[in-house]
Amino acid sequence: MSAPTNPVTQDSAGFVVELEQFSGPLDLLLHLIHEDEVDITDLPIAKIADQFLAVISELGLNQAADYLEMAARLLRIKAQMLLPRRLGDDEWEDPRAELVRRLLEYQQIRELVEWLGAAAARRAEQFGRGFSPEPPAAPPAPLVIDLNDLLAAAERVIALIPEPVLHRVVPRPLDVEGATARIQALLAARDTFGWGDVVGARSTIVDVLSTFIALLELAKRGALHVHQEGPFAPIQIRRESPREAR
Amino acid sequence: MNPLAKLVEAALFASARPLTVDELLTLDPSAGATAVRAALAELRDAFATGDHGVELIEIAQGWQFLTRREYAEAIDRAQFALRPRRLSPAALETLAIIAYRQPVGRIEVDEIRGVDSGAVIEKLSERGLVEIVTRGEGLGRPLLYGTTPQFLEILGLKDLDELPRLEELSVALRPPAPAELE
Amino acid sequence: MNPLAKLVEAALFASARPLTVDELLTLDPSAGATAVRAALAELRDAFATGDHGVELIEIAQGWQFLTRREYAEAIDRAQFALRPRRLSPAALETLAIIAYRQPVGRIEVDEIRGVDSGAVIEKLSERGLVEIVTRGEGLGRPLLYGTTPQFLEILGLKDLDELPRLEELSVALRPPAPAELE
Repeated sequence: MSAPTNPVTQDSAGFVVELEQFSGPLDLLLHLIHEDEVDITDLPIAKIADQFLAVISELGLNQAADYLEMAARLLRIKAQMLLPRRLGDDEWEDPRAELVRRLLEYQQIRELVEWLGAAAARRAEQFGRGFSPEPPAAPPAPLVIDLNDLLAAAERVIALIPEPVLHRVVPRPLDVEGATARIQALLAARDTFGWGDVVGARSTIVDVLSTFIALLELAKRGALHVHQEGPFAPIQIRRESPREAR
Repeated sequence: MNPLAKLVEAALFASARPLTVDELLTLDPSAGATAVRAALAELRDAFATGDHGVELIEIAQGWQFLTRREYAEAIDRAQFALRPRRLSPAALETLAIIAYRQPVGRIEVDEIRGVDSGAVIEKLSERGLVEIVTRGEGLGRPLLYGTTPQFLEILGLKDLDELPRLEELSVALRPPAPAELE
Repeated sequence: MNPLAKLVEAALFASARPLTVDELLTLDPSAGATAVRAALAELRDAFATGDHGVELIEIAQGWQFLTRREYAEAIDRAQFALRPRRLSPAALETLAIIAYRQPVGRIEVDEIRGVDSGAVIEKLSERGLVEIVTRGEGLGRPLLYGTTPQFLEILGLKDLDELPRLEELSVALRPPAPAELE
């Protein structure tokens, strides 16, 4: 079955419902087992594995890691069951044993869930006192700090930090020499050029700083003339001619 | 009604949650636990005659006045009070595991449920139904969770002993039993 | 008590605010205003005998059960005894930062929280939870804060090593490597 092309189709609405229908791969497996009325302890693994794969692909659950992992496990067990074994082999361990144990355990949990759900529903038939008087103001009670609260606060705080590192100063030396060489090459080729010609389109802050310092240094030495029409206007660099002899 | 019973009645009416005998003892420093228990019994009987709309019940290791069941629908319909939000199956599963295995770590819950339960545990913790109770031994000393009095409260249980025993369930499997299937 | 009075008792108990006769009428569509008023009168009388810790009071906006005045003081006192004082979220956050990064300066705390933490640190210091432990290197040699023994005592921890490690927190965190704590 192909995935729905449009996410807002009936298919996807159904998908959400189905997703909520099972609380996990074990729940889905139990559902299949009960539907087929097969014995958990003697699980017809080949049949169940095929059904499991069919259902998760149908529901689009084959995108969910937990379901995929279970699918892989089922296929592995299925393969192991096909391996020949000698009759009366005491060493043979049923490859289904671990899965069966988990299923039984999970089935027990489901039974408890029903019990808990019923208890909660029954309790919900009774209402407690709705009105709570204003808590009395004043005298300080002993201070209580709950470890959970402190941890929650730590989590909130850490969530605020994009990187937990505060100020990590990374030594990234400016490459003034390289920039100077670049400018000198340009000076040799052209009489004038712009700022953009020196730093290029994708310049880092380090490139910009290096180039700027190199420009200032060269201007000071009288190798070039830096000119800007106005604030924020493009910087024009002109070769200083005639060259000064030093 | 004896004076202590009236004071206890007032205190229980003033509280939105169950109060334990220990908490009620702070009302009157001169009263002992026996007197408080007698007052609670007197109150319970006074409201138990079926001649009241509320009753005094023992819940979450304490005592609380609650409206009688038969009035739930009318109060709900008139919207004078809200019913608690129902818990999702995933939340109930996680609660069941934590209730029976406590103190229990997240990894164990994940393993039993077959899915990541971190978000569910966090929700349950926010709702005050589970809390970190201690830390486990071993690698990383994991945080271990247990249920709170509020868990008992939303289920209407006196204490954890009122949960069904595992051997009473139709699927008989005692907690960690990896050896049993062999 | 007549059945309507019991229903009204339950509704008034469960409601967070006083209810008017009109509102109470929605409880039972078959009952009229006269019947509701009679039920209220019956209830008021039943609780007015002085044999109860609560009474039914008519106030501007309707009817409400309130605890009798003479018990107010005892209940307030008990609430003091029960109600633990808690730290505000801001204080907890600041405390968490100081606990995990100590010794740490105010500027660092400000930067992590994104707000000025001076007042909060001062409060925590007044409460004896944090204290100046040393001075930092560098510009102005800033005061560095750490937690006090009282902080451990309130949390019930033997020492700071018992604080849960950050990687155990449920949210996926990128805990600072030890070298970055400086």
